[in-house]
Amino acid sequence: MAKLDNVLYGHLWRPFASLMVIVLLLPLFVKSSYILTVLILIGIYSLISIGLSLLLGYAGQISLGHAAFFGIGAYVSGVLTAKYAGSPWIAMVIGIVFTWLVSYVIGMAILRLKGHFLALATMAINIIFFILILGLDEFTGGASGLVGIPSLSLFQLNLGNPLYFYFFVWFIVFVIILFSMNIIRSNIGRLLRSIHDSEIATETLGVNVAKYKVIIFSLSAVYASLAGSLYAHFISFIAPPSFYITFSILLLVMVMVGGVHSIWGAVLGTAIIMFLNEWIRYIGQTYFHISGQVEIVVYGLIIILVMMFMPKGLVDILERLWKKIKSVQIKGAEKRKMTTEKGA
Amino acid sequence: MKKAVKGRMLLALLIVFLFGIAGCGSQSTTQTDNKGKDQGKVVKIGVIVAETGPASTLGHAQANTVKLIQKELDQQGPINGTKIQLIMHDYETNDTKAVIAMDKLISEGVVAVVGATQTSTTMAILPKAVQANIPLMATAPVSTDKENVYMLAHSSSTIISQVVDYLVKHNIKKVAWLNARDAFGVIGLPAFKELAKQHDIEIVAHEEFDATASDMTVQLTNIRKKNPEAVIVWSRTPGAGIVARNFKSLGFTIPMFQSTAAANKGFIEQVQGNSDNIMVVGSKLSVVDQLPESDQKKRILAFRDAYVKEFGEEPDLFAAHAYDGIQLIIEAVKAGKTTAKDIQNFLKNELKEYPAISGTLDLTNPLKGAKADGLTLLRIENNQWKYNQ
Amino acid sequence: MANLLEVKQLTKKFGGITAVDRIDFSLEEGEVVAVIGPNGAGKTTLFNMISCFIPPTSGEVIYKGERLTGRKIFELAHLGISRTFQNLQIFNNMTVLENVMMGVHVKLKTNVFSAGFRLPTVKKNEEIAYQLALDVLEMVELKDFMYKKAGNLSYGLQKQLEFARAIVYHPQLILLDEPMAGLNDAETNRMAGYIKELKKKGCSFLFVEHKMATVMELADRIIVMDFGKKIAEGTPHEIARNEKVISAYLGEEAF
Amino acid sequence: MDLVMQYLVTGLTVGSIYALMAIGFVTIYNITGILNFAQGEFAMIGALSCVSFVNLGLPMFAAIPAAIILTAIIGFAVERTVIFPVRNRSVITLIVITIGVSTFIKGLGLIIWGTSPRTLQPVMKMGPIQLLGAVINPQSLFIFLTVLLLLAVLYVFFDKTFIGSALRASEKNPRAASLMGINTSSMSALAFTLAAALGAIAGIMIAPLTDATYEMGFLIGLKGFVAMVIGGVNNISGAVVGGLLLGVIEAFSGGFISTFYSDAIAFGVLLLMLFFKPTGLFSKATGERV
Amino acid sequence: MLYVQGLSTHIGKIQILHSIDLHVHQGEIVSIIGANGAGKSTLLNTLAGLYFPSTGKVTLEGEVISGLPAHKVVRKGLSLVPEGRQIFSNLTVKENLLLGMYSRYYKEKNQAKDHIEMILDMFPSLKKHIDNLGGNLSGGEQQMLAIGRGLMSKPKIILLDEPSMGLAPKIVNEILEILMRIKKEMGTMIILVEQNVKAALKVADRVYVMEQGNIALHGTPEEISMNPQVKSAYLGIKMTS
Repeated sequence: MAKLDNVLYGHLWRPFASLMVIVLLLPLFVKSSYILTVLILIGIYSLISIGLSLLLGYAGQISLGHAAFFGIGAYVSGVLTAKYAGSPWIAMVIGIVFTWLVSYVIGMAILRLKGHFLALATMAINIIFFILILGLDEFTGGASGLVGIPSLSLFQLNLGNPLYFYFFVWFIVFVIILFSMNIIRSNIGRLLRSIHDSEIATETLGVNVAKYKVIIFSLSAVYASLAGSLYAHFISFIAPPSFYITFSILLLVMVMVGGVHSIWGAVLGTAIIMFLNEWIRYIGQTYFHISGQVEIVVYGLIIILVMMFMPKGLVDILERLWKKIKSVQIKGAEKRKMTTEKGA
Repeated sequence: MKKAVKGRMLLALLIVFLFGIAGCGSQSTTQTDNKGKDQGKVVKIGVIVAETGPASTLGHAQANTVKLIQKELDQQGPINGTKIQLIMHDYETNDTKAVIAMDKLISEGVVAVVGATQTSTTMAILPKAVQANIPLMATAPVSTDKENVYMLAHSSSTIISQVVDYLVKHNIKKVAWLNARDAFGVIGLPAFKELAKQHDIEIVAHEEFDATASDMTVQLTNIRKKNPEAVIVWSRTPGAGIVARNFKSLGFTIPMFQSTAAANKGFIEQVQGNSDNIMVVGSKLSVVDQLPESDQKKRILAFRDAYVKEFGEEPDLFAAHAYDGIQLIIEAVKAGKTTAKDIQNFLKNELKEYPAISGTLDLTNPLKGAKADGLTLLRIENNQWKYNQ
Repeated sequence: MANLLEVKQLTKKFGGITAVDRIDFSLEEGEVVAVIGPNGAGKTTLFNMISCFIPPTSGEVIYKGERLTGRKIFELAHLGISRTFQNLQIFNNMTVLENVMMGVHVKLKTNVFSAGFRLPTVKKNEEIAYQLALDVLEMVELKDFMYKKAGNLSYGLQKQLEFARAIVYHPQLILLDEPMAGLNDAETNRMAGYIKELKKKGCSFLFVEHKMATVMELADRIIVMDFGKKIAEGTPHEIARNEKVISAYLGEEAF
Repeated sequence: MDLVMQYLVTGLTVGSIYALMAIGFVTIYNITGILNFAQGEFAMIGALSCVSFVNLGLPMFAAIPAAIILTAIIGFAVERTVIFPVRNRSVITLIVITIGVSTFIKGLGLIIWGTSPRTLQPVMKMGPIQLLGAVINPQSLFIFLTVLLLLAVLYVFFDKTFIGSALRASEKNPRAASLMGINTSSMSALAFTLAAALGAIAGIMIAPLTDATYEMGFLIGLKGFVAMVIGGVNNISGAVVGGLLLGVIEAFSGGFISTFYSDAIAFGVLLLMLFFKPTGLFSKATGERV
Repeated sequence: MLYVQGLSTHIGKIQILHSIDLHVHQGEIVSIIGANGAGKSTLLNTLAGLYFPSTGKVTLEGEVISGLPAHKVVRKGLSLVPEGRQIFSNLTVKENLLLGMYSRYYKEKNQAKDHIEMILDMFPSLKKHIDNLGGNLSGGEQQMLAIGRGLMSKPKIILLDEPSMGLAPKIVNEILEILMRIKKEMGTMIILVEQNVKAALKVADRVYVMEQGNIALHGTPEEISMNPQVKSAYLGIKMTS
């Protein structure tokens, strides 16, 4: 039956294993704690973008409000640990459950909307959340932020150490990828894709489309919440601006640039955008002695170009390139075979 | 054809990406190589400011200051054979980016970090500085007990005491408080509440506004209901200026006090012709020409003139904080201290007190912030700052 | 035989226009009923009301003694009713096999969590879906194409695929909206063959069609509509001789 | 009573800003079916370029049209180079691409004008006006009048001119419009040009009140968007009423509930609106007319 | 003269039209009949420039019009009255008519009024609705408006796609009479696509029968109506039974 899976969906383990190898080997080459921080953030953000990829690429629903769910996770974790000295792990679970409930209720209400209006509604939710964390300053520290969030520790292992935390975060990313892949590689994933192709036909086949949209919406919200908790414990300080619409937009861009129809695309997009940010900054500073300003222009330009010329994202092109290389290899091998045969 | 284009595009992107990783990773090494060859020892000082984003109204001048000092340093040549290099990062008013920048600075081996523009960001990067045990020269008011933090800004109570002094002197007892709902806006009120209690001043109204809002008439109307004798506003520009204009157009005649975040040229431009009752807690920097002759005046004048010459605009208090922070480290280097630990020892145990642009700094008690001697209440006359004393 | 489907006084008004006007008819178990009429006669509107796509202005639809009107679209499949579309609604970006496997949804019990954790039930469900799909693909002669993307098939094959997807879970009543439209003679005959085969197995059909030859060949009973009203009902033989029907199709003998 | 009056005046003032923005949104949405997230950026360009023109020594009456024309040209260029080639893609792609345009323009604004807020002197230099105990800023009055004037101009343009009816025809039924000989693709360019000009007017009008910065586009764009949804997405006068209503809701909730949560309340109203009447308050009342 | 030579059209990957040849002479009404899905509408849409032909050539009075986009085809003198009328429901009757002469509006602004008068004379039932919204008209009136709008561009040839669809016989009759008048008074060539076979045969000078994207038969109405194949195919009646 595993064969059936491969026939239906292609191989899972090959890309999975390659990513795993990359993640395991990277620390050998990365000596600076700065790159490590970037890699950790890529892991954390990947969690959200994987959820968004499920929501956007598979269920076809847009969200410009996931920074809010990211924030709920971060603040539940932050407040419970920093103000009430609760256990970080329990806080994380509370955050997840709370996010699930909130997003389920919100999802039921807003997922009836489509396209632009869904985008607007999710933005509104993000703004309301933002104002609430500013307003509930007794708990959240308001605009001055919440300080003193402890770092995690796991069985005596201090995850405050960036290297340990790096492995921990990426371990979670792999678990989430596996979980999401399992969903995609089942009839649930199939029905999500079918919603994308024809919502009305899916409905006539007996699928309660609305229900599945809401479930995927809250699942992606839960991923975001988990990411938020990890973020809070990693940075140890949280303030409202990190959870504003601008971050939601950034997440959307990551997913779209990477390739919205693939979970690998989400991870790839997250990594590319994060490094792109650093790279533009580096080039700007080193060669042109400018900072900040250029970044945003280049950034906008890249969004436009990718959307215009590579609407399926980078992962699509990588896949095609891979196929090309493979076909060339096969041809090459055949040629070699032929020449050796001739030689013999 | 189309495929070929896409393939090439992808190739370009891949190269870009690889260069990216390489670039980010190797920055420190290449730079040390370049500079190391001809100048011997290099000391790096990190600076984290908000050159762009909403807090750029404050961070912009700080970034300029860094550029100015670097230029001066390059002209001067090495100090005691040591070359000082300033590495500045723009965190775009984004705390996460500031943390990344902090990590980057630490991995590049800076001996101290100056920043960040905002209080909340400073709190975000503070744990990293503590962990790496390098001095953090905080240019925004922070409250912490960590000992390698040096607060260069005035604490909120130092600033607000300027206003309270005035209130006491003029026997004003009922005050309305208005602040922006951002990290800068919210830190003033707790300090004021404490001082107000001591001096029997009643806070009759408290309103807040969104930092990016375009109209504060509603808040001011709410305040008017309570008949205060003065209004204190704690906000950055442009919010600060919009409040002032709404204040004038609503016909208020009571005095309005604004914070140090309004003590800049942008604010004056905003309130042109609407500045009758406005007083701003500002640096003596803004009115240095009107000051009586003193060492302080000379110091401030030197900084201001250099800044004006370079950028054609006036520096503000936030620029001064950044300037002070970097100068302190330069002082330490001048004394031959080139490691983070030595610098801290030097500051606390040898320098002890330092006459900075923004006010005297007591380095044995570095969390107190600059003293009030650099501050004054300013008025605006003919679109110019006017020294009040 | 019992009535499987009953349509009672079904009416739909759009603005001032009555698209469907008090239609009554019933469909017995195992029966094939065709709805015909000139363009704009209200056939599609009637069809959409029966399949719960649009609510009727008045009247109701009864299925197995239960009221169908007012139900959600997805509930119909669970009751054993499936439908196809006049303008194809296949999943273009999925393979033929996946398209058909989608049709098995009502028989599966996988939820997001069992799928995520890959519990044994998921595997079992996939096998069920795969087997059912394979059977149907064999029947409609699409097995050779099962790993092809549905969007790349020819129109005729896509029609067959949509039909396969609608019948894969063994529904009792199948609603077909112009199943032969755009098909050539050979394809039409093939499709008619499938319908006959399923009828033998006890499936009931209600379909809208323009190709008279097919209708005459397949239908047990024909309902003729014009201007939203039912103008005739009867066996193909009766309908072919009905003066009203002939004039509706030819245009009134008014000039 | 004074209080109520003052809140009302403030609400209408702020609301007319939102209304100005909403008009631009509606224009593009109706003709091209795209919600242009870069609309706020047009306002930014309008305002800041106007400031620059004034600083270059141009008198106000010349600087304003110059800024509007410049912005309109940019709007046209954006439509031709970016929007037109992708017009048939999915809504999500269009959303992201207009976000990209918005980011790009914002970045250009940052490079050209820097970060500090720029002030534009009001056209009418006079003191505040007292009315029934409320204080009205003359610029607000000016904005209000501009909105009314624009409403009238756009009404005439869309309903009384030939090109206006061609625009409405291509909006309703592009296929049939092309059968009439209407080049529907040039209508889309016209819509963007027009909307950019409207955005520029909005920016120039509000700059004397709020000061112009490169970041000003986002929030007022968002509010204009909300106003449009409240008023009805396919009708300009509805959008104007929506804008005014939004302003008044904000002002009164700020005055009587909490200034802190007034934004949250405004967006809450938006959500309720979307749940219960996603077509907007006034879309039915005035039929399908633009 | 309209000449169509070897016209083929694909929609997506599916070939709908297979090398169609047909022609229309000056002052002629040509009817095209055929079953649903035979490709009649696709043919008209291709002629009007809504679809681009994959092969073949269309010339109108010597000028090549195939391959031009719809808005340019109109300028060459070919006007299509699309299936389902497609009037602008949010515009008034007058605006609808005016848009019909969009392609020549700026050149002939002064004559617009006369032109509208002329059309209204032909469709008197539109006169009283001149300032009403198109969407508020009855089906028959909408069809009249659509035809009137199509005539506003003074076309050399006008194409009508199922004008009788969903209309009562009396109205269908009226429309057919108007077509005869157009032919007589304006000399416009007409291509009429119809499901209503009798109506189509009634007014036509010549008839083409389409089947699965091909021209199956071609002849005078008399010849066509006598053809037993046609009877069985379009009336669904096997003559033997």
